[in-house]
Amino acid sequence: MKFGYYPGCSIDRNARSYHISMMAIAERLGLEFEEMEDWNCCGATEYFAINDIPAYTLVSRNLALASQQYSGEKLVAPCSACFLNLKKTDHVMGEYKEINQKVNTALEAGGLAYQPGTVSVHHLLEVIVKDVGLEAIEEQVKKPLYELRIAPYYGCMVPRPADMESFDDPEHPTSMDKLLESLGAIVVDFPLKAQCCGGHMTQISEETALELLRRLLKNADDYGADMISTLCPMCQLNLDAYQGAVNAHFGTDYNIPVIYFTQLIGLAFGIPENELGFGKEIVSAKPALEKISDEAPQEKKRRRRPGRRTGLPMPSMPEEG
Amino acid sequence: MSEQFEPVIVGFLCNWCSYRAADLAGTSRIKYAPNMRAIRVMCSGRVDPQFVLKALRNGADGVLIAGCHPGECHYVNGNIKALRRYTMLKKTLDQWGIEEERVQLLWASASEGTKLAEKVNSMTEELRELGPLRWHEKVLADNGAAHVPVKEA
Amino acid sequence: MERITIDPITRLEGHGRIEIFLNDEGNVDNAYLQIPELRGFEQFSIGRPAEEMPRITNRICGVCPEAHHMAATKALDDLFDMEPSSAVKKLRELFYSAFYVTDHTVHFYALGGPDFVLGPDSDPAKRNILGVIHKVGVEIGKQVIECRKRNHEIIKILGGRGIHPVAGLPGGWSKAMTAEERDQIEEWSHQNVEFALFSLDLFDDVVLGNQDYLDLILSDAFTHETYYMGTVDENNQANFYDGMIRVVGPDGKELVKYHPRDYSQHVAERVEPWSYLKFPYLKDVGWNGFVDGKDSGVYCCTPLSRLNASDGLTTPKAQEHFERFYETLGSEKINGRYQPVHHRLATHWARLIEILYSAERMVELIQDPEITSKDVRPIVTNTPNEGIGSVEAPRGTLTHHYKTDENGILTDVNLIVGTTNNNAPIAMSIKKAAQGLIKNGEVTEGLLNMVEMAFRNYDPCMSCATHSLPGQMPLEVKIYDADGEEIETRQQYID
Amino acid sequence: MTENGKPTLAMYWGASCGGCEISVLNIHENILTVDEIFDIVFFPCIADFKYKDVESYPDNYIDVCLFNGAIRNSENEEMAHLLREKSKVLVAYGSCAYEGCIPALSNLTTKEATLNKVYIDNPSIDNPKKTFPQTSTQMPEGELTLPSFYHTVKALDQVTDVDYYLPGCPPEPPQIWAVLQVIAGALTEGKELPPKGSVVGAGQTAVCDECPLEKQEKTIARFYRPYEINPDPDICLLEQGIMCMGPATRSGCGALCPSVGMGCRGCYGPTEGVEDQGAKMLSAIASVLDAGDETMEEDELEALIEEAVDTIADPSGTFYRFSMAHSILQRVKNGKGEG
Amino acid sequence: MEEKKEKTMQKEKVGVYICHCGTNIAGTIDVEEVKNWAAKNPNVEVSRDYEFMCSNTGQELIENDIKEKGLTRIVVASCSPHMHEKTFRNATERGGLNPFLFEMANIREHGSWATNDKEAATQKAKSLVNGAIERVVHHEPLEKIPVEINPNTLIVGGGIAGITAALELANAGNHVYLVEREGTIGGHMAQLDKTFPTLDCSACILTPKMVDVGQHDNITLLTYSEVEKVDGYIGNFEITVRKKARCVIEDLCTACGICEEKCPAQVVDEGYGAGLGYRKAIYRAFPQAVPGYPVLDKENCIYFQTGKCRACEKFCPTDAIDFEQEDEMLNFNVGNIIVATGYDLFDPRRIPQYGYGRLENVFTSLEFERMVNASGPTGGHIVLRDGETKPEKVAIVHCVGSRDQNYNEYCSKVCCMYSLKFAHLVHEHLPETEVFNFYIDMRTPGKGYEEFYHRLLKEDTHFIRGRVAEITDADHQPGEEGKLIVQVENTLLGKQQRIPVDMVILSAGIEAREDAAQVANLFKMGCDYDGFYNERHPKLAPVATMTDGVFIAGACQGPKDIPETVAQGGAAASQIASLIGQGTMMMEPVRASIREEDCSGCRICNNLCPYNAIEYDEEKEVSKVITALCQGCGTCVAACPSGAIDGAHFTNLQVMSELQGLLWDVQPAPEKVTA
Repeated sequence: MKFGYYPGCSIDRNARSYHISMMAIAERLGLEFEEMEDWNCCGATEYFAINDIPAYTLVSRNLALASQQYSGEKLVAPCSACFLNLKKTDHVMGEYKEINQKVNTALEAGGLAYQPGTVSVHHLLEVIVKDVGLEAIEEQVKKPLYELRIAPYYGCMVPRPADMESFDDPEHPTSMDKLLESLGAIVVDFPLKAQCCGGHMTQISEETALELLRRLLKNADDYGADMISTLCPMCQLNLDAYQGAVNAHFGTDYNIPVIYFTQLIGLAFGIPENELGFGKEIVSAKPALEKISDEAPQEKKRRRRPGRRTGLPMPSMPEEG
Repeated sequence: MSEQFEPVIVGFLCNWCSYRAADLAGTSRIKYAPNMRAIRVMCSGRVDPQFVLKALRNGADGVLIAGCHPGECHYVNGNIKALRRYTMLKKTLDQWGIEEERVQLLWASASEGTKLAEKVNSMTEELRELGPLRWHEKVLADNGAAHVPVKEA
Repeated sequence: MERITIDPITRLEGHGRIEIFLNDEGNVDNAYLQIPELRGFEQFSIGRPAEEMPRITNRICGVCPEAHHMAATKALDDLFDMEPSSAVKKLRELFYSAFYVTDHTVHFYALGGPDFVLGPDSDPAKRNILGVIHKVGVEIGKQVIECRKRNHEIIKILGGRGIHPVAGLPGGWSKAMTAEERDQIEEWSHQNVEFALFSLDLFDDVVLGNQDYLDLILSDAFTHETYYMGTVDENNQANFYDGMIRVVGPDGKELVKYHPRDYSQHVAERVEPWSYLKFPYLKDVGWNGFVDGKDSGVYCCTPLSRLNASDGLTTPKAQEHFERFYETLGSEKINGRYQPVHHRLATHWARLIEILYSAERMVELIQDPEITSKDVRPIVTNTPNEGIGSVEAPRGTLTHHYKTDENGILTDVNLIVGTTNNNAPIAMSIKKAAQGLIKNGEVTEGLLNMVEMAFRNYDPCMSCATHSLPGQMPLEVKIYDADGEEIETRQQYID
Repeated sequence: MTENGKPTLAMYWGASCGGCEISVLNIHENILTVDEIFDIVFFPCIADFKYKDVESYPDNYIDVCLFNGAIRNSENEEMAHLLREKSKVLVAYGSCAYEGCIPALSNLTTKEATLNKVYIDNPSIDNPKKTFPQTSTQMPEGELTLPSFYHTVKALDQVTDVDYYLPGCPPEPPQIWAVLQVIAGALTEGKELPPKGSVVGAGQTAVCDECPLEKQEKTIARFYRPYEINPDPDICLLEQGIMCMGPATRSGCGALCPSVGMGCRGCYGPTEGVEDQGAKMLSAIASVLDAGDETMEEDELEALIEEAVDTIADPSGTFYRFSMAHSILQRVKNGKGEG
Repeated sequence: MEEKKEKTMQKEKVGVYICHCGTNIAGTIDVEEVKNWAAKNPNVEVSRDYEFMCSNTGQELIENDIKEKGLTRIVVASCSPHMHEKTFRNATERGGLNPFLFEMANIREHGSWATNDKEAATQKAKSLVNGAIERVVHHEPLEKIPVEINPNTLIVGGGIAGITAALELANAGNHVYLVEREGTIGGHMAQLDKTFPTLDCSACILTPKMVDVGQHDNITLLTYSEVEKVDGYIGNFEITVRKKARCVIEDLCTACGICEEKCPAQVVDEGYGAGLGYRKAIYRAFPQAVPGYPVLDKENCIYFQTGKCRACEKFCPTDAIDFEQEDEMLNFNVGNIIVATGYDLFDPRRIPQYGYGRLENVFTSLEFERMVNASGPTGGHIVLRDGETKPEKVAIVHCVGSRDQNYNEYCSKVCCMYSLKFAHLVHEHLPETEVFNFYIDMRTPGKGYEEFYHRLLKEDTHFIRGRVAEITDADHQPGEEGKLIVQVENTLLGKQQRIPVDMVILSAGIEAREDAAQVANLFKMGCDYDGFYNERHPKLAPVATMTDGVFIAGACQGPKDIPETVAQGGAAASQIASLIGQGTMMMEPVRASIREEDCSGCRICNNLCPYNAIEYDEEKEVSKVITALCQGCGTCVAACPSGAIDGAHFTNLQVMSELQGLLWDVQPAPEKVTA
């Protein structure tokens, strides 16, 4: 499968391991990523708050280029912010004539133009879960991640907002859960899975950012997660790099590695850790990885129906019946 | 009124859904193009293709056939027959060079006043684009068949 | 300059008008045959399903619908690449022969005949089939009617309808013949043979027996030396249903023999602004205007030309008359072939010989055990593309040429019909006849009728010829110099 | 009437094929009776009367004029008017005069297209100067004129007033004979004529009424081209998926075509009270198409119906094979008739 | 077209009446102008305008003109025929004309209300009026068609609506077939504990009625049964019912309940028990079930799954168990039908952030009803999922799945009230426990409802105005540990709040039954966008449907509380009772008929009729319409290739004339042939 590829600024800086692991598993999954030429920054999370027209223009330039460079291939962005900005812009351009007009006038100056709907934007996770499919993943699994307890963290951007065709439930996404299960890992219920990591709040109001991070770490810890799996350079950076700061600020001692889901896939595929960018994380994944056992755990005990005669039955969940 | 061309649309509305939809549009004071003139039929399945042709022949610029949604027909499946006839008629009219925008089919339930109003608006727009059909003037009148006087004996 | 108009020319199928220009001496300067009508089949057939052509193109002509039906059906055989079974071929030829008998009969008795039976200058009000009947007697008249009746009945039995038959299908025929029908048709076929012989006798008495007519036939006014076209079998004997197209020159030498598929390499059509009917000519010779002779591509395609183009007929009685025909008209035999007869009025005689041939052919076919085969409607699976079909229509070689898309929807249609072939020679005959007959401004109805006789012998079918119609005409102003050379043309559309 | 007191008969052709004339000859021996009853005063196909003769007749001189052929050019229309003036009873004889017939298929295309096809874009043409026939041409000896051609083929009653319609392409001889007898009866014995404007020499119901084939309830999954299947000769062709215009076509022919395994093509025109034969047949066929039902999703439904409809090649040319000139819209808007 | 010629010969005297409808029409349309213009039409004898045509004086105008001016046709241009066609037909009739010699032009809904452009509106009005005039000229007098009414009635659904209707009709001496899908009648109401606002016990008021039904001589009760097929038409429907095998021989069963006792298969009771309690594989939904005999549920029966057990059979004292029992088909005829199939509860699993199914102590309203019910699984004790712990704090979340664009836009109407009831019941059972009600708006329309709300306010319930964003067990503040946290924006305080509680009750909304569409097809009814059945008229015919003889009652028509449901059940019953009383009913004469002399017997129409109203006469070789079966849709009329079928009141001539009338300003002058 061939895809257009919009790497985004962070990918070969703080998110090297994301990039490396992504490319490593790409071969195994027969994915081909053709990097876009002459792409520019997506404006990240702030620019839209500051001045939207230039922001949309910034993003539209990428879309315009994409529409020239690719013939029908989907455009993939691994970074949540990039993904959301590209998708949102395409959506907004379609919805609001006047924005579309202004933006295109601006693009014209650069001899470009963008017709909303011509580029279809997708997040890497979506591509792997939808286009590749869990069956294909399972086939490749050589070293299942048995007994490794993982908290799947989606962040606030990937499945949102609801009014744009989203590939997962905006409030309670489950695609990464299923993916990790197919890798043999134990997926912990992680209620905050779709909540904010603070984004650039670390730069604006560290207080706020740290609190948000604390909640995420605490919740993961409460559920006994050995690690958090993420799909966004920003989230990874915040949770990983600021974990120390959180501990210092709140007197806690969280020690939860934050790993890209692509790295975990690679791991399960039996790709050596060093080829997956392990070791670049600040909170080391080593101790967690040591928990991986070769034995499949015995059937997860189902908390649905308490055996105790006095107890009341839990309602069955949709996937069960 | 403005100088722009005002197409005349004949609407065949089924008694149970579409005609009520038009009633609802009115009752809810939805303003829409006054270009459609409605004829009430009991069911879209009553619409004889002859009606459509007759409308076009008699000066209409377009015809809108509207019925209940499939599965919601008051007469079970009259609208399915309407759809079959419409599909066949469309194929024929295409051979006759009559643009597909001129004869359209719409499913509008009694609660879809807005949908009906929007359709009339959009159709009116499309017909403005296409310009008048006015069969008798534009197609038949100027056909070299003007009356030729009888030869002098 | 005085001018004489004959409008409409009568006792032909369709519309025609003759314009004769006299010079100051009252002699004919020029004469034109104008065809004021066309209908446009080539264009409006496009978009129709090819298999409908046998049932559309037969409406080109209600006098010879069977010919168009058959040419179209054969074009479908070719289009769908479906070689008909021998049973189908025989069934079709039987049907076709019955048609020949009745068609020629109509012409001889209703269209051409009256001129001879009643005389060229008899009362025009009587000069028609009914007049003929009164002259020769109701009994004979009834025979003529009987002949038409039984053969139209055969056409109806085999083709579905007496006029505009419907049975033709690619590689097949929609209906097989029952045993009872066979017996009935066999009886009728024998009656046809009798009737043909009777008609030839009648021709002997009324025409050959009358020195004036003989002179008229042999007169120069009704003589042209042109090329002759006809369809022949592998032994160069005439066949009307199928075969190769053979063209012989005025000297009787074979110019070319080609498969109907190659028609466009040998025949081309010219356009004159004063007639809707095109003028075909032989490409192998080229167009040199409305003139006789070896160097003029003008050819004719009639019963006469079919005999001229063939080495003989396959049935015994007809062959006898074939030889008698040439002997009587003084044609010598050069290496086994009679020299062509150029006397146009002899066409009437040739026509009667063709009736006899067709009648005998019917007897042969109806007695063939295969004729009642039930297996005549094959299922077609081939993808169509292009097809050409040709038969000898009574009025000349008839060619249908179709192209379709892969669904068999027609994308291109070309038709060269019998009479069109003869457009040029007819025009020439009329001019020559007019010049030969009208002198010093003396013009009588009888004379003018004799001018009409000049085209009538061709049995022209303008209905056929005028199958195409150009809708609104563009206006064109042509300016000629003293010699009638066109020096300038201005053209524009008018609505 | 002529001096001898015999009623006068004329037969003329507009844009036609001559089949109608032949159909009259096909009343066979009865032609003699016709000859006894009538004096023929105009009949170009078989008799030597010229236009000038007709022009010289007093008005209503012709008792019965059988006008066949469509109105295709100015000459046809002139003759229609001339013969109307000269005739007491004007009969639109045959499908062409009645409803346009095959020549009216020309209303599915345009003049330019036809012109170009016949004289330019044609495998056997030799016309380097792109000459087209002219309504007027100056020849050295004088001017030659041709009639001007119409854009739209018309039926006789679309240019002049018609007393009766005798449908069929061509009408079937028994019907013709019957009609001639009625007219003769009226002219010679003062019998009553049918009301003006009525269709004579045909039935009131559709061809199915006369059709010998066995009929069942109709649900048709798809249509076949006549060469695609070998139908059971005893069962309704329509039910076997072979297009047959019988249900929408006036009876009178005796269902000849279905009897030889060929679907009716509709030459007798619409039945009593139907204005547009094609539209009616279209509606009937679409109604019995067994494609899609109310339980289906809309797009699935539409797809199925499209598919079934597409098995009918060339709806216009099929449903309007003979009745184009008399159809409600009469002609196409532009040259898309090629389908 | 022949027809047309004769028709227009004799000139009709048409009376045209343009209604102002106050300013509703006159405000936009130049009524004067239209009136005068219409007067010019050669067929028009009188042309008037009037303030309110539907008023008595308006109608008298028509009556008098008919009498005095000898009008033969009437056209009223006013509102939609769905509004007043009957009114004016009656006026026409009183004037002495056949009511069908009247035609209505809808210049209000389709005219004045649909545009502000006065010029255009007036032009359109002219067209519509002209269309009506040209049409009415060709109208023919028609007589209504009488149909015998079979006095028996079919009622589908044994909830409180069906029960009420059944008793009403049966008590009036008519026979009723009551068909219920489940093993017992009672429906949702039987699951409820108390009923708002009076708080009387649901069972106490329902079960007596259930017993009445069970014992009534005029009621044939068919439980565990479903309607398979409905043929025929008002007055005479042919019904086919599938009586599912319950593996219990009803005549032998004494409803002693031993089988239930002995059955070893323990099953979560998803039906009556709302998934909160357990039942056996052979069971009665509840002790007061009517009829009393149990149903064997094959999916969960050990014998049917493994081929062993048969415990029930062994222990049954009357040998009433029959494992071989098969479904039974019953056929009977009825004159009318009431559909009262009720509703489904919105499934909160569709809102994952509310955690239902994930978070133990999140309950649905029905679960709570069962829990708080003395005969329920906890014996009426309010406890957490563990079956022991009493909640200290309870959250009640309103509008779950209602008033929400992601799910259902409509208001489910009953949730506010039962949520209040819940709050009260919690206070009643656990005086110490704190209750929070999260609402968007408090909707308490109804007798004694608002008062009930005030009572709750006094009971110290915390009312928090705001839609709950999420319910989570992810604590990150002191005091949140081990609690469920309700995240909500308190729109009165205008701030985000996190409220830790022990138990959450989701007040789920009311939805149309899953299979509503199929059922609608079965009875030839229409469904609205949300799947609820369409009533014939939203205001004036709330329990009738588009199909004569088919009525609806209760929540299957839209969310309702018990009083409304009961009222509808009664209403439907009384409408049917009056039909039965009349004995015959007059049907609209808008029907198709085939002209034998023009029918060629092509049989195109034979399969088209959805009501099988067309039959083929082998003898005459023509097709025929069975008038009583025909509903007048006109499909066959449009299909008949030889125009041999007439659709009364919608003939080709009438429609084509209306058409030409409508197009008066754009169509060619009538074609003259140059003679």
